[in-house]
Amino acid sequence: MAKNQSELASVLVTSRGVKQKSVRVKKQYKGLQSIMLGSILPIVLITVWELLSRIGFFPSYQLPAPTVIFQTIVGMAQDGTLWGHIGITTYRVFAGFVLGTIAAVILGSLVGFYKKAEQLFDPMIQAFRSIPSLAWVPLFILWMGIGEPSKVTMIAVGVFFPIYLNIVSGILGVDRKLIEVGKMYGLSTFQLVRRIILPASLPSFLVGLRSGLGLGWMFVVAAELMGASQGLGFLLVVGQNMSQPETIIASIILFAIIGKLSDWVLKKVETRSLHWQDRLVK
Amino acid sequence: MAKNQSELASVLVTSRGVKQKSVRVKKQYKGLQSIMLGSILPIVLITVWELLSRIGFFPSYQLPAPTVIFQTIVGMAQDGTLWGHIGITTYRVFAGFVLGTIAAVILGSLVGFYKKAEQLFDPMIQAFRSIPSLAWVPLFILWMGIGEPSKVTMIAVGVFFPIYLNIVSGILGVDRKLIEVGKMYGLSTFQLVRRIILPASLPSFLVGLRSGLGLGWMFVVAAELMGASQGLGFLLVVGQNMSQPETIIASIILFAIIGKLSDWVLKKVETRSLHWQDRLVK
Amino acid sequence: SSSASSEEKPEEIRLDYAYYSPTSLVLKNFGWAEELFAEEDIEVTWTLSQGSNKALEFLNSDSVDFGSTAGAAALMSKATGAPIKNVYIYSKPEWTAMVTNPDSGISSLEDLKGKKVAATLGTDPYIFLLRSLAAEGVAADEVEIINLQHADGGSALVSGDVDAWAGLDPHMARLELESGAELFYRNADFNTYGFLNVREEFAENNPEYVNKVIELYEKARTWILENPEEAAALLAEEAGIDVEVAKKQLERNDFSNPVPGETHINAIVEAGKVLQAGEVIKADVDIEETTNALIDPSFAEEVIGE
Amino acid sequence: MSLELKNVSRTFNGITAVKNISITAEPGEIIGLLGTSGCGKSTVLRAISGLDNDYDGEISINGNTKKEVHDTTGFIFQEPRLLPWLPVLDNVTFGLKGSRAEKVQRAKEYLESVGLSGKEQLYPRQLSGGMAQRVAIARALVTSPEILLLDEPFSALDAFTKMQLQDLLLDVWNTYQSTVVLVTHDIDEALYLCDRIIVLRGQPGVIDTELVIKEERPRARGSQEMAEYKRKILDRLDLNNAHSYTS
Amino acid sequence: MSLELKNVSRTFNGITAVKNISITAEPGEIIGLLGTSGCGKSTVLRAISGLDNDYDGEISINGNTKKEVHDTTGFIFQEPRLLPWLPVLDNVTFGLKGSRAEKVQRAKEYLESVGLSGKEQLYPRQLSGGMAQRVAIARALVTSPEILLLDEPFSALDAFTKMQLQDLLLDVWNTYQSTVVLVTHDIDEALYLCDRIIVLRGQPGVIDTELVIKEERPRARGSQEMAEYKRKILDRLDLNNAHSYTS
Ligand SMILES: Nc1ncnc2c1ncn2[C@@H]1O[C@H](COP(=O)(O)OP(=O)(O)OP(=O)(O)O)[C@@H](O)[C@H]1O
Ligand SMILES: Nc1ncnc2c1ncn2[C@@H]1O[C@H](COP(=O)(O)OP(=O)(O)OP(=O)(O)O)[C@@H](O)[C@H]1O
Ligand SMILES: [Mg+2]
Ligand SMILES: [Mg+2]
Repeated sequence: MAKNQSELASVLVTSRGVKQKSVRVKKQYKGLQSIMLGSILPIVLITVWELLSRIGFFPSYQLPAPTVIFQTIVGMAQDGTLWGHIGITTYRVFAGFVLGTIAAVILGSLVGFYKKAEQLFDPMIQAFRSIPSLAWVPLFILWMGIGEPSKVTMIAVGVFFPIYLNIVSGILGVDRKLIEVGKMYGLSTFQLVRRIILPASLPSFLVGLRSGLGLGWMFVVAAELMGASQGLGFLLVVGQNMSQPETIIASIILFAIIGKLSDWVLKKVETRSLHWQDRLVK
Repeated sequence: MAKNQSELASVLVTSRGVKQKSVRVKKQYKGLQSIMLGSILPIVLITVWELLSRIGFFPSYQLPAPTVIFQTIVGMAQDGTLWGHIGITTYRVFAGFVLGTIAAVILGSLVGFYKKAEQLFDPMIQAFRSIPSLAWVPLFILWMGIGEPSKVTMIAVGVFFPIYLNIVSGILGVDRKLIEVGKMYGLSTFQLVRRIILPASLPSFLVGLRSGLGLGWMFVVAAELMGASQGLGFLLVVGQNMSQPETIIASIILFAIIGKLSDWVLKKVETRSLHWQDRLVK
Repeated sequence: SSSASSEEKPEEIRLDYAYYSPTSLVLKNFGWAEELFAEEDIEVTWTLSQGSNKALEFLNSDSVDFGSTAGAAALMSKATGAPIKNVYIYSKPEWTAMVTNPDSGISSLEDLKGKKVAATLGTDPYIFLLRSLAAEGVAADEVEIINLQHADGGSALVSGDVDAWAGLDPHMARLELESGAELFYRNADFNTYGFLNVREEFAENNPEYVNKVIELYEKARTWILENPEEAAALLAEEAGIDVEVAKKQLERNDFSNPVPGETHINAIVEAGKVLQAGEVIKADVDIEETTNALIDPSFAEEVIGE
Repeated sequence: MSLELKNVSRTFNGITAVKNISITAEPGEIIGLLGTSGCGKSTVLRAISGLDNDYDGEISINGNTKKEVHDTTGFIFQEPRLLPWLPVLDNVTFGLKGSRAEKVQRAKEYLESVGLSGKEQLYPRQLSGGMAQRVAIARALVTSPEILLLDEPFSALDAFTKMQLQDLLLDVWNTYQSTVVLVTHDIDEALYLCDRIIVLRGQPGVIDTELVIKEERPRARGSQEMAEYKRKILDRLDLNNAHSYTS
Repeated sequence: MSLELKNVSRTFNGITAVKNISITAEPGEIIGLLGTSGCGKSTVLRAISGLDNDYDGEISINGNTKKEVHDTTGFIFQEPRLLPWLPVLDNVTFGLKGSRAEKVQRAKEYLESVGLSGKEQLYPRQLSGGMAQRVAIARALVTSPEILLLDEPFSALDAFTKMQLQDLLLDVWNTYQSTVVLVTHDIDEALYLCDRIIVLRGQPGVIDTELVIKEERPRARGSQEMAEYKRKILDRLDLNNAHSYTS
């Protein structure tokens, strides 16, 4: 099924490609323009910040200049610690993301689909949803110790809630008319979910994924309070404990960059898989 | 407009009410049943936990029994501090929620609607989205000091992102066919947003609100690290700093309860305002 | 230095209080500051510092005028250029020590080789651990240091996730009482003192008021010395901890010498060297110079006399 | 398959949409359902399909009175209801079982029959109204259902295409001897296709007239007898409209 | 308002849907657009409406050739396109300006005309297909547009209701002298309503025939002349279908 669809998609793409060479050039130009537009704000921000730091408006013990931060990051890259921090954190977020997504898909589908499951699980899940990440820390240490499992699970918890919420609401919002089509063709509940409900609620699901991933990055800090010796969250907390503003800001910047990159991947997936939507072209 | 709609709604409700007395009784019964089903899990959980504590499986200096926690909460209620904590935190979350929602609606509509706005703002916002709450703390203290504004803003930041994300995706997902109807009737862009796009993307927006509110509660801890002397997040951190497991767990429970209550309100709003959806009845 | 006092007076004086500074709790509890400054129409605001790093953030962002920290924390901040100075020692606490479970078989730092030790990086217990190891001739990389928040380190010790813990009061006191944890290595001199810091700008503009605050702190210190029982009760009440825990914590605080002096400078310089060796403080920082810039005994000397 | 409705009624929020509908269809019969807009034709079809089970009365399909969807039933809805995320071809193979190659082959045959070969890779949003409706027709017919429920299947089509598809329907019916219930507003269509025409009227809709068309198939479109039947039906419909509009 | 299309073509992803369409409509004229399914009728209508501005060629409305939506244009889409969150009444008042009371009054009049009085508070999901289509008709007519684009507006309606609404359309046209472009598959309908009938054919669709109907209004349905016209059109359509199906 999946293979087939991608086949079809590629057919579509090539047939388009042949016919629209000029369009493609235009697209490339547009892509460039879009990147340039997107860079305006960050560049302005960094420039102003650098200037203000230079004239001493931000004293360096509070907010070091971007160049200083940049040097810090470059320094870490050179002595190799940077890759360790990024690598381990990315691994944890990825693992937690996968775990959390699986849990959310299963529970979300159940709750979205069966009234009994909703009545049973939903109240509890909604209650857990507002417990801050830091609050989980002592409990997770108690239950799972300080190894990787507790860290990954912590991130999975963060990832879980937005995905769950979006799946449930996505399922509830699926047009009855389409579900009836599936029923008419004798689909089992599972098939109904896979062939109608999941694709139909895909937009909502994908937003959930993106939200969840963002929360995954946020939960890293709490996760790495649990006995980490490496990682971006570790870097942040240590920077705070040791009054090293450049470490703090460097870790923030790294969070922003990697978070943005990971989100960009999901956004690509989103654009790809929702091409069938009858959207208004902006 | 709004008034009118509620008028219509009430007409609808009363005309239904008259015709369906037996249905109403059935509904009440169903409501009760639903609450009972929803209580099963929490009750089982608490009972097991109490038992495990009693037999000493969880040592009390790590995880006190539910009864102990309950006493702690009752104690705080009696000496009056409880209401202070709950009150101030609820106020902060509420204020931050309103602020964050307003910002998200404005920016989200712009980005969802105008390609230029998307290219300009979206990359930056997506990057900020994965910065953990704790990372903001020193920056917020630096920029805004330790008064209420910084706390409320911190919560607004947390609330902002999921709402923003859901609004943007909701707007993108609005059926072109309906937007065209609006255009045909000469609606201005603003009217288009208000009369077509907002209602059409309401399901997505409401999930965003619920997600955002949840995140608001989570950000409370970071907010109340900024020089608070009251509040649930404060309680949690003090409990952790002062080795008071019962305070920690009490604050977690309070977070869960109040979070659940606030979410319940939003869920009611959701059910009310989406009654027009052609959903499959579970 | 206070003779060069300026005419203006501050509109408000922003103090912090912290559960690790019993003196500040007493001062806040009795309202002496409000009493004193009300005469001059100066408002007093209190902010809770949840830890040294928070107090420093507050000081650096001009959110408080006085902040209580551990000495080493103040040094680390000063090393990055923070405009603060230490004007008073609120206590000589022995708030940190090496802790282990009763049946762990660990009785000296030697035994830690190859074991897991929990500590919060950059805080006093961490510095204590490094200094102790150095003093006993154990290389830091022979033990596995696990970074955990103070409370979590305690839990990890009890549950056996780690073999030892560089503990901090009141967690440490509590564990001693409740799970029988043992302090197997103690050294009061490796603790870096409780520093009351002031923002340089405030000290420059309002030296008299620095003196007045020191006077207030002195009043509180004297009260504690005279009423140890009540002080323990007050600490327990304020911090929401057990009276027994509070007593143990107070017992480990030495309130006898409030004037910053040689001993403190030496202790901080020693701590600074350890931190520099551990790359926490940058190599190009001159520790002694920074320490001297940080510690300014003049105010306390003027108020208390030598 | 035989099909029997006994006193079927359906009430929405206290308002009755159809009342006491009783129909018996022999296996292989084609039943036409005519009536003014809103008189409950689609409601009856949904009840038969099993998608709606809040009706009163009894519907038995081959003696089975359970209120459930039978997977031998095909339904062409009043709207195309294509799955927007699948291209035309996958929409048509949607209900088919078996190997991919077989499914594709069968689907292509039917797409050809409805005049859409070459459009396999288009997405629903790229189709015209009539094309979408034809895809829906192909999707239902390709499964060769034993009971076929058609809700105004050809209303969005031009005269010529409509005739082609009516013949396609008869082909399928011939091959599989399906029992068909056809809702239509086109009296000529009903006369050309049906063995029996049932006219509903009023709100709530009740059965007004039942007309048996004995004519052999293939029938001539617009013959004399047909014109006679048509006049009869138009009379009934007018009466019934006048009634429902004044009420 | 006058309306003029000059060499309008529209290409989707490299495939041309309609080609070189030129039509001139006098103010107050009713133009019928006939053609097989998928030949580009809706595409032409969308181009005229201004919703689609990726066409080639020129469309001038009262001399204005800007590619934009004119708010004096009314459009009845091929699907009802009701706003699902508004009840019927609010759907009809959607395009109206003025005080709420006025709007409601006007909307109720039109709802009465399309046979839906008493259904004001229903939501779209509670409507039958034909009822939804009628709400869409009321929504467009109530704004008394100067140019009215109709895409198979009556296809989902039974014979009697259809006739009623055709007369309603003529009433509105009489009162406001709207210029009307009507896409339909019903040749009788086109003959009853239109001053001129344009038959499109092929893929890409091009103009095949133009027929001027001189008959005075009100016209008799099914008169001798009409039958003659009908035969002509059917001929053209058949030819054209045979052509498009074999290509
Ligand atoms: N958005 C689109 N993308 C690609 N192709 C399209 C799009 N819209 C229409 N087409 C193609 O243009 C052609 C004409 O479509 P159009 O909707 O105008 O037909 P139509 O004459 O209205 O047919 P019908 O009577 O079935 O409604 C069709 O072949 C269709 O596939
Ligand atoms: N879900 C629903 N809720 C409330 N009323 C409904 C619902 N579905 C249908 N109805 C009502 O039932 C009646 C019959 O609807 P139905 O769709 O069966 O009509 P129909 O005969 O198919 O008409 P059409 O020819 O216009 O499609 C209508 O008055 C409609 O308003
Ligand atoms: Mg119907
Ligand atoms: Mg069309």
